[in-house]
Amino acid sequence: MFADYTWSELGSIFAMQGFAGLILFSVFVLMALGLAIIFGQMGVINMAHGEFMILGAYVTYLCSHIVENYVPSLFGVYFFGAMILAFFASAALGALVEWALIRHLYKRPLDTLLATWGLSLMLQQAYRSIFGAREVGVTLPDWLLGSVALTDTIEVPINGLFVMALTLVIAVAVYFLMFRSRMGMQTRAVVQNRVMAGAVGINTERVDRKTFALGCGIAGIAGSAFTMIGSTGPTAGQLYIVDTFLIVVFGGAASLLGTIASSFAISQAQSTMEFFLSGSMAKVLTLLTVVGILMLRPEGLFSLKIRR
Amino acid sequence: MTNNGRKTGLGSTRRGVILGAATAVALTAFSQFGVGKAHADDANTTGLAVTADTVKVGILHSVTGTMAISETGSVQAEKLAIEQINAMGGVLGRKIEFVQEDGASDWPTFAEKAKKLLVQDKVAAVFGCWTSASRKAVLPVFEQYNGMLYYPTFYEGLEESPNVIYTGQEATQQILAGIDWVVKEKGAKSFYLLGSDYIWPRTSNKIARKHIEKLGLSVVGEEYYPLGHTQFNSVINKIKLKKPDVIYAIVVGGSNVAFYKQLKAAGIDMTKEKPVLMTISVTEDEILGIGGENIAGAYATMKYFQSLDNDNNKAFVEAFKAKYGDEIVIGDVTQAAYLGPWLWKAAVEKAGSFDIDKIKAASPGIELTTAPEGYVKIHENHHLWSKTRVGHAKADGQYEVVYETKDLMEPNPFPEGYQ
Amino acid sequence: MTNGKSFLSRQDLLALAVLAALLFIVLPVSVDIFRLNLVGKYLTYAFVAIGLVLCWGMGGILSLGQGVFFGLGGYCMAMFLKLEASTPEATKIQSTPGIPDFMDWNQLTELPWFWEPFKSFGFTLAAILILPAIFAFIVGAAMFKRRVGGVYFAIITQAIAAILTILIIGQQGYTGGVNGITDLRTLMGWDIRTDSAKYVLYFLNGGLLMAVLVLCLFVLKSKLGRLLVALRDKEDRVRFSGYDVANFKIFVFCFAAVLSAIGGAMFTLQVGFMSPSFVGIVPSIEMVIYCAVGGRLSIFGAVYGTLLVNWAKTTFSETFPELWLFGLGALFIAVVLVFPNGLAGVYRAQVAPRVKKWLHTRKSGPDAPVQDPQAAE
Amino acid sequence: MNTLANNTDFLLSIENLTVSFDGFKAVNDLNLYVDENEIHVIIGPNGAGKTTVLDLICGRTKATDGSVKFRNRELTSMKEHEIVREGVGRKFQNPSIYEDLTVFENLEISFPRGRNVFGALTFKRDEEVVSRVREIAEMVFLDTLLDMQAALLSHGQKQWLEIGMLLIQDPELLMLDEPVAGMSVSERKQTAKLLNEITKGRSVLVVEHDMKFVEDIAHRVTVLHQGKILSEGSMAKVQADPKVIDVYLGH
Repeated sequence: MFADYTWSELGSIFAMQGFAGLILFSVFVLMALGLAIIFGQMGVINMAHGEFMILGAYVTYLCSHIVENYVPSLFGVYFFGAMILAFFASAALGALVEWALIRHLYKRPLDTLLATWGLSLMLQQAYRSIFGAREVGVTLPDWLLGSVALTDTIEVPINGLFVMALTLVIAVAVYFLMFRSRMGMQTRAVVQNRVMAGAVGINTERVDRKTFALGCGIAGIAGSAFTMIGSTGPTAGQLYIVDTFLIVVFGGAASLLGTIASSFAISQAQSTMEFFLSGSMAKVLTLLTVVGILMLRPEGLFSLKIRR
Repeated sequence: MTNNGRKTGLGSTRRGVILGAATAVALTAFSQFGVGKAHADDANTTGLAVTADTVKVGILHSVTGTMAISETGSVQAEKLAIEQINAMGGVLGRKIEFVQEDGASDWPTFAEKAKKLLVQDKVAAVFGCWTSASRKAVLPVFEQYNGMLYYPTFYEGLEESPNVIYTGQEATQQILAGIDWVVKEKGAKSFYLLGSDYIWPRTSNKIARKHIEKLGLSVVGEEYYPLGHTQFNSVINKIKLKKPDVIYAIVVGGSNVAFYKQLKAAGIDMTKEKPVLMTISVTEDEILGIGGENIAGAYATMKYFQSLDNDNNKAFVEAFKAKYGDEIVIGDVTQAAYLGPWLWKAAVEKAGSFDIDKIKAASPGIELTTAPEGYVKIHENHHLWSKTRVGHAKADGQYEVVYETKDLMEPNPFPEGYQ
Repeated sequence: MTNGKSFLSRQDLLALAVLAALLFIVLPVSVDIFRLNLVGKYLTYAFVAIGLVLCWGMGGILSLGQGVFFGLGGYCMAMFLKLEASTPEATKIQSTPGIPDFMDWNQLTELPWFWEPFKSFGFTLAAILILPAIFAFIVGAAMFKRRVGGVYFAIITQAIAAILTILIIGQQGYTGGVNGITDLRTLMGWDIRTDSAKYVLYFLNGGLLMAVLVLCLFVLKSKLGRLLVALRDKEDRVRFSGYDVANFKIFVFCFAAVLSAIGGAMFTLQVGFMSPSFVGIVPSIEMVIYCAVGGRLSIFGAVYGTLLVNWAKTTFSETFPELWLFGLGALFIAVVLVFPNGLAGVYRAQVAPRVKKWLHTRKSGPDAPVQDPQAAE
Repeated sequence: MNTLANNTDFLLSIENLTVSFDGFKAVNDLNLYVDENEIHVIIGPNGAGKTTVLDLICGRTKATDGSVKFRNRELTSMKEHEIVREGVGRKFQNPSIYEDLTVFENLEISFPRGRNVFGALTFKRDEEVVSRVREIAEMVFLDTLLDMQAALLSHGQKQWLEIGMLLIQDPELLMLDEPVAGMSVSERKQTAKLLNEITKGRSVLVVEHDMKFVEDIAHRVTVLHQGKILSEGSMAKVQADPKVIDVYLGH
């Protein structure tokens, strides 16, 4: 397949393919981080995760509309504001859902799956009723479109770089929140021993709500960012759900680092296979490999040996 | 559908509706005064829901589920056509009443609802379905209960049923002229075929490949991605590696949006001379989701564009916007759906009857001079003769028509040499 | 349930009689063949829901991939029917007559090897029962021997459903792709599209369902049934009572898979086609909800739950398509939050005490009562 | 290996047993022997590794190193149910019974017959089963409660039921993790009596905190501290051991 190309051409293609893999990696991390917190840390199987992402996307869409029509001068930078709004919108909805639904179900993880699936159906219909069944187009500022030419032959999409940067920022922020802040400490305390955490004066209900909201908020940011590369429609959230769960499970549900590692492994596998095989088969093979490895090593890539 | 089904379908009797016939006749026998009105019992010998003043038809599309996005336009067009026909005095002096059912993007539901429309509502015709899968699911129902389906979507062909009028183009009509055009006008030598992974893109690309190879040109890549796939960076790199003259893309649904956004972001500039992006799956409807700026410069081949410059179309667009708002856009399928009720009306009037078998017999040869796309005619094989056009996407979400075939393209659902 | 007596208690017999009366007398008399065919279609989902009661309700193993087995059964049956419909005479306009039409469109010039055996009806019937069992055994053995359970199992089975859907759609030359295998006509020369055939199939389906219910009652009333309950509660205790826990889980998962496959095969026969849209994630989760609505611990509840949800779906989606999804979503949430035991729970709390009283006052035996209790266990 | 390695006099011999969790050695190079018909009690402060030792014997935790031999058969490579079938029964710290089943069914499930899938399907509740269940129920003071749902039992009764579920398997080695935790004084006495009774013909390995109770039942006591044996011998001997006093009373 490469016989007709010069080394420099091949070099640049592989460089670009490397970038494609990295972009996919960033997309996966963005998708999965929120769920890693909600599912991995709290044990809630949030099937509505995709719908929280799409909420972020719709918020971005609304922002783009409003800014375009009323304050066009700010159009170049609205995206940052939209992402922050998306975070808070999804987080607020998350907190509401936690209060109304999830907090009753912490002891029945499989039931959270059913309840959140129901929630996802309702959210989809809500989006359809509010925004219409058609996909909406989010207008982006020009500087986000197009690509940077690194050399004559290597071009890197700007939105890809943006997603990569965003992922880095969010991953670092999550690290500090979960491992270097009081809130993170409380969260981990509640996760490990709810009763004890309550006994030492942690308001476990508030911690639960905040943690769930944080996970949803990150989903919102992810959704906002994905308006750059994907579609925004009532059912678009469904596209992400299987991949996202597999990433988190593959990484070892309880480990945030595992989620990042598994994002990396799966994204590289998928992007390499996509390059050498046809699209559908690449997807099937990637999923099969992941499922196969999970069958052999159910605890995922990263797991703690715990004394029972 | 196999050939056998077609043959037997023609002769089959209307099982399950005979009972209703007597009632319908009795009901209508009392009211036969209108001058020039065909007698109800003449016009309808098979117990359809036809009275002296009304005739019932069905609309069967997905209003909910993933396909609702695509099918909304068709429902709107069909309702508009019915409204206009009624305003003109109806069909054989009868006002059209419609029963709308939701296929809910679920194929057995389509079959179930089709059966309900035929058996319970006894509709005289059904305008509906969008995906091939839903059509395949309802087809046996229409053949068994001898109903009439007007199907609006451009599709892969390989089917021909006496109970269906295909108002959209089949694959060869849509594809061949476009490829000829891009070869002639853009000097294209090499093609990269890409599609969502299901029957329509695969069959269409197969036809495209055969045609390209017949012309002595080369296909440098062919790939399919699962429906709903959103990551196209790898295939875009492959395209860059192969440097085709034409990217021939039949990506649908949510994948569409992702594909064009990522294509643009990867620095493939469709407004430049090469590569040319040619698609048969992006109508004005889809551009709404993709964003005009992301697809500007691409070429689409289909039979209808909203911007088509003729009086029929101007009136159609105006009426459509008057009914559904200025923001609305009209795509190829929407226009084809609009033809359905008109073609049915013409067939009924030609047959002088609502009888399904008479309509089937009368349909071939029916012409429509008032179609927004221009003149169309029903072929022996129940598809439409129609022109194929090439549109050039603009940033405002509309296509500029840059080419149209001189003659009507003959529908050829079982193309020799392309299978 | 004790030694010597039948494993069917009076309660069970009553529940069976009520269901039989509903399926074989009330419904056929009161609705036309069109609606009856719909009921038949819904009942095929009930096979899956019953399997889920055993697997999930009793055994605590939630599979989100039951659509896979439903699809396997359905596709096996569809392959047989399609081959029968694709006689050389019926397909003589094809480039290769005698193979299914979609293969011809995909340039296949001969029947793929794995289609060959499906020319035999005996093989097809065996395949419907054995293929899903083998597949479930492989998945189950891999997971349960390594003690993958609960959430992980749910997610992995879901991924399997996704993989299989992509595969079926992608391999359209061999599977019919997204359109599925359509236009099925006859079963051993018997036209399955006629109204009379639909009646026969409906009763066959109902009869199979009753047989499956009796079989399930047998399993549940055996020590294995009690073991499943024990397993769900204290898996370690069962293990430390000398049982190889994985084997029991594998068994019940395979059993549920076979039930689903029977449902799938009956679906194909009654609906006349099979497509990947019954294999994927969404149908699989919907089947779980049928089971949950019926009450995850009651096999009769599963049947009524399936009928109720589908009836509601058909009725409400006709009149309020917009509201329907809200309603379905709310139903999921309500079942989890308010009625974790579903219809069966409501029945047990409200109706069962009265029925018990009635049974005690009337020693004459379990005649089918005229009223239609929501669920029974 | 020392000379004890092939000693067949002991029912259970644990040698050089080590397990580490991410570097932390919960049990460190442990040697422990249980005689036939002996009630052997393991005591020690929290985190000494007592429960872990039981876990290692019954296969719930896999050893990093060392051996556990039961009647000279190596247990470390066996699966849990195989170990049980060898004749080792284990009671958990919190009563582990099937709450949704009746007392009778709880005992019946533990009856050692029909332990594979087919056997369970064809299992018949015959005379032998019923009489054995009644016999055991009487032993653990539950003979009047056979039809009660297990969830409704008192805490002490649940502990007894679990002991009964082990007894019906007739194990040669019975391991009990804090059998009297949460019991009333009278229940404790009954339990002590029960243990003395059931030890006829079998050995019992007990983990316990309650010193009074240990004194009542123990033939031999092992004091565990930080995964190692601190002291071993009769109750009186270990109570007098200054190392033990230091661990329990010091800082």
